[in-house]
Amino acid sequence: MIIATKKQLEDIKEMIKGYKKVLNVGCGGCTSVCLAGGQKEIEDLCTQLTICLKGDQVVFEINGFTVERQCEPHFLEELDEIVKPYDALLSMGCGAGVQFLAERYPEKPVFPALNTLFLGVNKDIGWYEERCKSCGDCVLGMTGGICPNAMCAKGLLNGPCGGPQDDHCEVDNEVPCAWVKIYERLKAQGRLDNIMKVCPAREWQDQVQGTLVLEAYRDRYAKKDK
Amino acid sequence: MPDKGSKSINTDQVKALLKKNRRSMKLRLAACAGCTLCAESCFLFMKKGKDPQYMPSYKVLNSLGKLYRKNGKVSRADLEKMRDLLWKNCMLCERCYCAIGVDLPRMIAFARRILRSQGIDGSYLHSLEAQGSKGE
Amino acid sequence: MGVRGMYELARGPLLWLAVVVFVAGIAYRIAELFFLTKKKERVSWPKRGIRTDSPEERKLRPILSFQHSLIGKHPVMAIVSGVFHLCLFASPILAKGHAFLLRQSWGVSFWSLPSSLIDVLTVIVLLGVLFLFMRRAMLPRVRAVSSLNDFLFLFIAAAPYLTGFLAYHQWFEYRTVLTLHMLAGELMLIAIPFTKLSHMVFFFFVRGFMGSEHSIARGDRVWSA
Amino acid sequence: MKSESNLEKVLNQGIFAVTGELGPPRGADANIVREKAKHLKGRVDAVNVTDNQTAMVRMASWAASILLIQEGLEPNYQMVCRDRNRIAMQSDILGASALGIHTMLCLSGDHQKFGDHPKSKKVYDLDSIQLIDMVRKMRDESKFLSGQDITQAPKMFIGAAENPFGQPYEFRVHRLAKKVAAGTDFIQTQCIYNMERFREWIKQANDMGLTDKVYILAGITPMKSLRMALYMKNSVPGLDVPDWVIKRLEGVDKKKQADEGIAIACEQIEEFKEMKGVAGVHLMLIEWEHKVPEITERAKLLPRPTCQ
Repeated sequence: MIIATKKQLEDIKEMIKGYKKVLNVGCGGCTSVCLAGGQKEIEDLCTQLTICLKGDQVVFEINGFTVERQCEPHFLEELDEIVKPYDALLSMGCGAGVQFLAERYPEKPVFPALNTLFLGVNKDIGWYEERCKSCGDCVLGMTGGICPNAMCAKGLLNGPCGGPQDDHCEVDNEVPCAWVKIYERLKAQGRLDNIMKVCPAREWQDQVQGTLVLEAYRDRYAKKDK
Repeated sequence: MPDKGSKSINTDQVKALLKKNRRSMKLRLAACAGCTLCAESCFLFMKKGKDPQYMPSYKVLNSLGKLYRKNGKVSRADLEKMRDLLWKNCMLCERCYCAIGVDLPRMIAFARRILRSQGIDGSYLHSLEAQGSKGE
Repeated sequence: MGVRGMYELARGPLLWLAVVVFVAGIAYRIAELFFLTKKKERVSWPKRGIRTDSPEERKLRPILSFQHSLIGKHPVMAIVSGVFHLCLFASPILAKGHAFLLRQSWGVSFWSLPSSLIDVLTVIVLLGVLFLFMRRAMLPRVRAVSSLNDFLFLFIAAAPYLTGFLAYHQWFEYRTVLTLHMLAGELMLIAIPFTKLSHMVFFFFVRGFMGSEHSIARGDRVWSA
Repeated sequence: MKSESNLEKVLNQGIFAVTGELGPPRGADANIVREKAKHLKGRVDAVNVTDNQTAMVRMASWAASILLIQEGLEPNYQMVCRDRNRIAMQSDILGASALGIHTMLCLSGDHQKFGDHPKSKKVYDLDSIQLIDMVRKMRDESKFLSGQDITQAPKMFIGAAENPFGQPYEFRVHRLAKKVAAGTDFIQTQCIYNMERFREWIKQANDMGLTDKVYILAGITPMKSLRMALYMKNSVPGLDVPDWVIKRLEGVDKKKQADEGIAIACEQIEEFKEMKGVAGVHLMLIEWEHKVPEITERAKLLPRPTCQ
């Protein structure tokens, strides 16, 4: 799941200052699940901004609307009519959602209310941890299901650096060393051979904007080009 | 393995699954006072014109509740009705609020699991989307 | 068996039965809840990831908490339900008649409120039931999740208070009404642990002990099943 | 000979090698490098020039290396993976070779979090082992990492670091094996204090036949004071300072602690001279360069050979 968290209220205020009528768009997908951009957070932010920005002399109106997912066109369709009277949009989706909104309504300024942090897991209520860098070339099979790219501060592929202290990362003694964990798991599974060979330099897949068209749908979009 | 093509419902399998979490699920079902205070916490309820069919408690009582009430003796048509409640009417964002503390998402997830065991799942939504339906 | 026989039965063995079933039933439910849940493994919170709110956000927090609360979301329902549940507990526990019986039977003295006040509380309970009944009958969304049972439980909850009210005012034949009152109360006590009324136990346990977005207390338990 | 490296010649002749270390300044003053170089000249076979150590911005290590060449010293040009991608690394290696640098050390590098720009973007396009592999490929196959031809291959004597005290212990010798397989010619170890653990590690390396393929230089950093020893013990990641070191420093007067630290280092060097699998020592005296003459003298490492 994509993990995001709300920007500081001051930053959001700064962005939308001067707009009279703002629509705050929530997302029922990942940002709802991580308690950052669901209906409840939409209501909260609307309340906060109304209190902070609305004054005796200042006209300010903000309304909330939560869509199923901001990253799918057919869920945004519903907004087409709704957004019309608004001067600006605030999005409580992840970075992808913000951009998809901005793309759909190019004449409207769209502002992010969240900082998108990482691809992670729900460790416990209100506690999330990164697990994946979406590098496009998964090595988890080799590393016993522990990602050296996401979990090792240096993203090393050939074993730990010189620094693990008490099995923890030299960068942060609260973080377990990914490579100590990889070593221990592979050892327990009898698969240490995996990391005994030199792992060659990776061919990074994430230097340009990622695009994926499935084989089965290729013809469909090829035709459109002509 | 769930057999997608078959029309008959494997009642024994459904019963076995129901039995798995019987105590905690029945306790939750019993605790639900039917107060409907959970309704507004569901954003789908709010945006679908406050249609009761989107109320978290409605979705739970008419899927998992029904399965327990009938002790698993349900028809495929019953399950298909539940399918809409469990997949079309719920995104499983796990944000529903219950005044009494019933954890509704867990119950929906469990009901989904039972339906999946009978080869019924949310994949039909994709074909609805492909046909241009907005999932209304 | 006449009214007198019924009265003796209700006053004696049935009362015992109801109290035992109630206490045992509640104990069973609590035990069950402990059995179905387990203590969360204690893990220290990772300092590195903590998101701190700005002072301005902190200042607005009470307003948001109010907004999230039941009273902010459903003021009428919250107040009615709150007052109703309070009176529901208070009136039987603090009724003078009950205290008298308690002293007479077991020699235990217990606080009590003036009868006229208890009378008011009872009326509030009855009005609350009426409100809940109307809500269940009239509001489509509540009707959508209501069955005959829900109305029945409303009746079970109302009956002891209605009969108590009648008995206190000595309308109708006193001994019959009193007998009915005792039977109704016993029925309710027995019903609480095993029916929808078990939300009494569930509410306190889950909102207090279980960790979730909506837990009232810290919540250091999780469901194990 | 793989390169024109002085260090390679010394090691190939079976002479117990000595390398030193020099940290470039946080400024553009070449004289600082020249001053430090004076202490090292004639006392070591090569001088490691650190690459923005602890992620603090310093004069480029290749530039400081050139200054050392001008002073008649052989630089061991350090390169870390933190700041450069494979394009920059390969171009720097070509440039270094063109300017007469023949020895280099391939490292992962300290994380930028420790330095003065903790929020800079990390690169780590390659890790240290992949870097070794790349330099070897450039030298031996005359090919870039991409597989394309190099017009003139950089002739580098390739070094790497290893920490026998890092976790997981059992993996350390295998990591050494990976570095050897990747093509490293010599290894400089992390500062050694726990001799017991080091003996065990070097025995494993001997048993696996690794010491036949790679020269291992044992890392030495004498303690300047008790405070430094405690700091190294408690706060520096990946260091193993046993209690006996602390005890010995505690046992002497505060003014004599530096002397005692050097005494400990000399005892260690004496042992390394006899230890199978150890080809030399690497003296890491960061900001204590002026003590190099004293230590090399006391440890009877002088004079250094002049190899042709």
